[in-house]
Amino acid sequence: MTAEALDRNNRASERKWRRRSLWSLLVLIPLALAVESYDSVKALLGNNDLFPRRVAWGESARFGGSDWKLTDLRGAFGMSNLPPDSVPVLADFQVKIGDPDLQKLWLGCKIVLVDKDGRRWSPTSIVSLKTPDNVGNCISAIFSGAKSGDTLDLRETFLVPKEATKSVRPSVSVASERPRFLLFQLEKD
Amino acid sequence: MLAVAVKPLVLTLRLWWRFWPQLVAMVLLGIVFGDLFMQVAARAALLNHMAGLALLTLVALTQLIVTVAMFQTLLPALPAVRAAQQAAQGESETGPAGGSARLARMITVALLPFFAYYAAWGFLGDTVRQYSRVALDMAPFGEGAGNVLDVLDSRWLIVSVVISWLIRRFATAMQKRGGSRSFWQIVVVICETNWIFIGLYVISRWKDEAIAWIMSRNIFSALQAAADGATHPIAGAFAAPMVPVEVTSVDTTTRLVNLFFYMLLPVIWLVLAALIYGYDVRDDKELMRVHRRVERLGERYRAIPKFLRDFAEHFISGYRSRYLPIANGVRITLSSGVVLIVTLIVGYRLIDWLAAWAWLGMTRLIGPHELDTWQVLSEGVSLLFGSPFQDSSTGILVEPLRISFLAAILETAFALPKRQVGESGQPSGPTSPAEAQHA
Amino acid sequence: MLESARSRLKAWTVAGIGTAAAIAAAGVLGAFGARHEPLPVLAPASQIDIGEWLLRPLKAYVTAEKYAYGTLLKPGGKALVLEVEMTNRTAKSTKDYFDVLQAGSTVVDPATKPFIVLTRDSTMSPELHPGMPERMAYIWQLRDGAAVPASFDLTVIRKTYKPRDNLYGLPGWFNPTPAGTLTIPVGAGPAGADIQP
Amino acid sequence: MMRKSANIVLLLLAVVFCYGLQISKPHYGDLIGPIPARGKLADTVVGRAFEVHAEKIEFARKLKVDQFGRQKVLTTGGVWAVVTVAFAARAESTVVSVASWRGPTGLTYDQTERLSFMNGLLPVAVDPGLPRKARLIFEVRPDQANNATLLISEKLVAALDSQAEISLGPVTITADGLPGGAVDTLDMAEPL
Repeated sequence: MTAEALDRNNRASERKWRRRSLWSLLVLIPLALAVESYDSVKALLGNNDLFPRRVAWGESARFGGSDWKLTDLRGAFGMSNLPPDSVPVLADFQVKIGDPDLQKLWLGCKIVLVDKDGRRWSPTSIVSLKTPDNVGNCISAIFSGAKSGDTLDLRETFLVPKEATKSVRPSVSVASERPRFLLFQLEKD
Repeated sequence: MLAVAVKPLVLTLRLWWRFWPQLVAMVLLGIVFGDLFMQVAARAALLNHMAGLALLTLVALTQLIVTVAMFQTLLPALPAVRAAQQAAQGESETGPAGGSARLARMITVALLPFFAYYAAWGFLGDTVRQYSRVALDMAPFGEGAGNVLDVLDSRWLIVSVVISWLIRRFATAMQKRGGSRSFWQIVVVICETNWIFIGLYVISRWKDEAIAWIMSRNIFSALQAAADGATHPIAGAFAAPMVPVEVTSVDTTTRLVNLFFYMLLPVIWLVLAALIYGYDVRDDKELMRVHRRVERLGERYRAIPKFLRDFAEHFISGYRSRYLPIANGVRITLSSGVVLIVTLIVGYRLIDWLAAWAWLGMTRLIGPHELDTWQVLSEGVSLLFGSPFQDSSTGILVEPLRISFLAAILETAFALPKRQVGESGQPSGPTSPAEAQHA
Repeated sequence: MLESARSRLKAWTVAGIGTAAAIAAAGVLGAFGARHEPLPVLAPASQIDIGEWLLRPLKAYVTAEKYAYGTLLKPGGKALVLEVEMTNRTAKSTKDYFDVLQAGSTVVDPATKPFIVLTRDSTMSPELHPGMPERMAYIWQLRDGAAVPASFDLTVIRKTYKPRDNLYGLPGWFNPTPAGTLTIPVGAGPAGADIQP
Repeated sequence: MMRKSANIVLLLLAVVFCYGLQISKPHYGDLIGPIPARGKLADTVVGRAFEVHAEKIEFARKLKVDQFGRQKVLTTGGVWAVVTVAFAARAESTVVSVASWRGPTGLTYDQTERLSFMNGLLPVAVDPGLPRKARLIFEVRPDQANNATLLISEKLVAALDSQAEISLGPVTITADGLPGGAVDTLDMAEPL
């Protein structure tokens, strides 16, 4: 084999490898990204409420091993000592316990109000309205020791600007179901 | 003078343009396999710290194979380096081996010495840091279980070394018997890297202790006090503006030492590149030629009874193969002139600096997000510019450039006319790249 | 063949001896490293520079009151109070002072942590701010039935600043090591005068 | 000879240049640090999760506070700096919990922990559409009052999240070493 032929050979094989590498990038770049970000994507999906599941008014939905139903959503007008143009909003739920392992299934339980623009309100600590003794909230329910078949009444209180009261809808999420969450619809929807 | 500085830069870009798909693909392969092995090692460490450390060898090995392979890919475009390589090997091994087979051979041949050298310079520390972080993340509550490196202080390490020695023994026996040779060759390489990895890491820890002991002997304190006195005059009264102690507590000596190593690292990498190109790794002919006196020393050395030489070899060979390339590397670089060394140091550090700023720039471009979101985004940025921890960073935009730059510097050093004059003892050196390829 | 075996045996023997010597040398080095140098004895009436903090011991006394600087003490017990002027020398507010002073084990159970209080308004362990000296009280519960000592020993611990730690590369103060010891006289009570330099 | 000295000059230049690169290279802490949203006093600074608007700064030697129904006067080794701010959440309810005062030379003073019993201090929960006022209270050295920057973030580790950076502008220092306009006692019982 002459030196020239050898050189030509090398050139050809280099071009071949260059072409192969270029094609392989199409696979390797997504693969590397997937391998590297697997844990982070898992954490992102496990910590955030991304995909809503709409629940029509009056219906109940299986979520975190129990059946959730929105019973009431109303404003508590006429309170003093509040920031101007704000309204306390009460959300009442009735939950029929299915799987009683709430400490695992309801971990990270979060009830928020979502309006038409996607703004989210967490429960407030500014307003404290008196609630009946048998009504708890999401976190206290976890430690209530409720058994399968029990029905729990839950209430959360929010503080919402007046302009948003028309469009807010309650949503429920727990760590065991994320990134999916429940979005309850009202009677008028 | 300026041409010497510009030539490697132009060559870097040319190399990069010619080979970027291959280089990027290799970096990506390294990332994928390195990450998988790292996960395996960290998970194993949760069960047994020793097993984790042994599996960590695979991570280090992956990084090294990728580096070696990248350098080897560039070889066809480095005529002066190839000429030197072939001159060193003699005419015996110029067979027209196919691309992949040649690559495989080069890797196994170049890997061990390169690995030893890489480890000896403490680059494995980066791998160990990554490993500690991954294991710490995985450990349930960060207590005790997180400190996966406690095994380094344990005597069980010897067991690990013995086991890998036994496996290696078995593998060489199998290899001789003729069963699938390349497979056993890989087993041997893994066992040997395991030794080097564990052995050198332990030694480096001992060495650190020894150095800390020496440094604590007040040898430097007089010098340091003088230097500090010059830079920070005695603090004034309380009313004077306060200079935080973070600024004043890092003394001048430390700063100088840090700067020295900061500037030395590119040179080390150049030597590593030279090592990979097989430039007289275990051959001290070149070095012996440096000086008549050294040569006489070499002759006298050969006159020593064999068993004594065996013994000396036993202890020294490790150091010789470690320091000989340094000596040679320093010789190559020094003889190639200050301009080229400065180009190397500044260029290497500039790539590194630009990568860090590019990372920062990307964060500003993408803007603020919740931590969970940024966690995902940062993986993408890291893929481009390397890990934000800046240890053995392997971004697909940075690493190919770095390797091309080192290869270009080496090529320029070998192609310098000065060097060819220096070797006039041999049949005159290659005069044109084309000839060099055909030699 | 035999010749080579013999020379190999010799080489191994010598290598073995060499290894033993190396290990011995490393052991000696290690022993030197671990050798306890006597800690410097610091003067109580001085500014003590431990990197993060500048300390100036002011006074020490034993109290049997129910409260010392707003902290409730164990009923019936006594507490050793050490008042110190502390200056944060770093660039950031910090409360990294919990392990800075360690009282000798003759008077205080080393397992008990002191309460650390800002004397100005009895705030329990607040952050101290850069370049602003504050008077702090370290309050140790004395051992049950312990006599009031005439003086007590104190070990001062310092840390070293690292611009980048080994794991993540973040700045911080690491490696607590004893910087020195000092003996502080125990005064009559809270009204006693400060130690004068 | 010429060549040698030229080489030495080149090497020295390289050393200086490398030192510059070494100290100006951003490291992990900088890369994952907070992303600043800058503004001035009285601007509305818009971050990712919240908006903040610094209304005024007051300096005082002492603070008069109400602790569990009892009047208390708090002194300090430096000077009290009280910044009145208004927060508003953007898309989601959030809690703003960290504020610090960065002096002109980079010394950073966290919000004081001596008034934790008082209302209207951080952490403050804010809801979308419902702006809320708060006080940020610092103890600073008087020489750190001039041209200071206020740093406000939701969490202590604001990794790659926005951090409001409000430059507070020049403050004259009077002959007695206090910031101009400093009062002797500031009453915290006054409504926001």
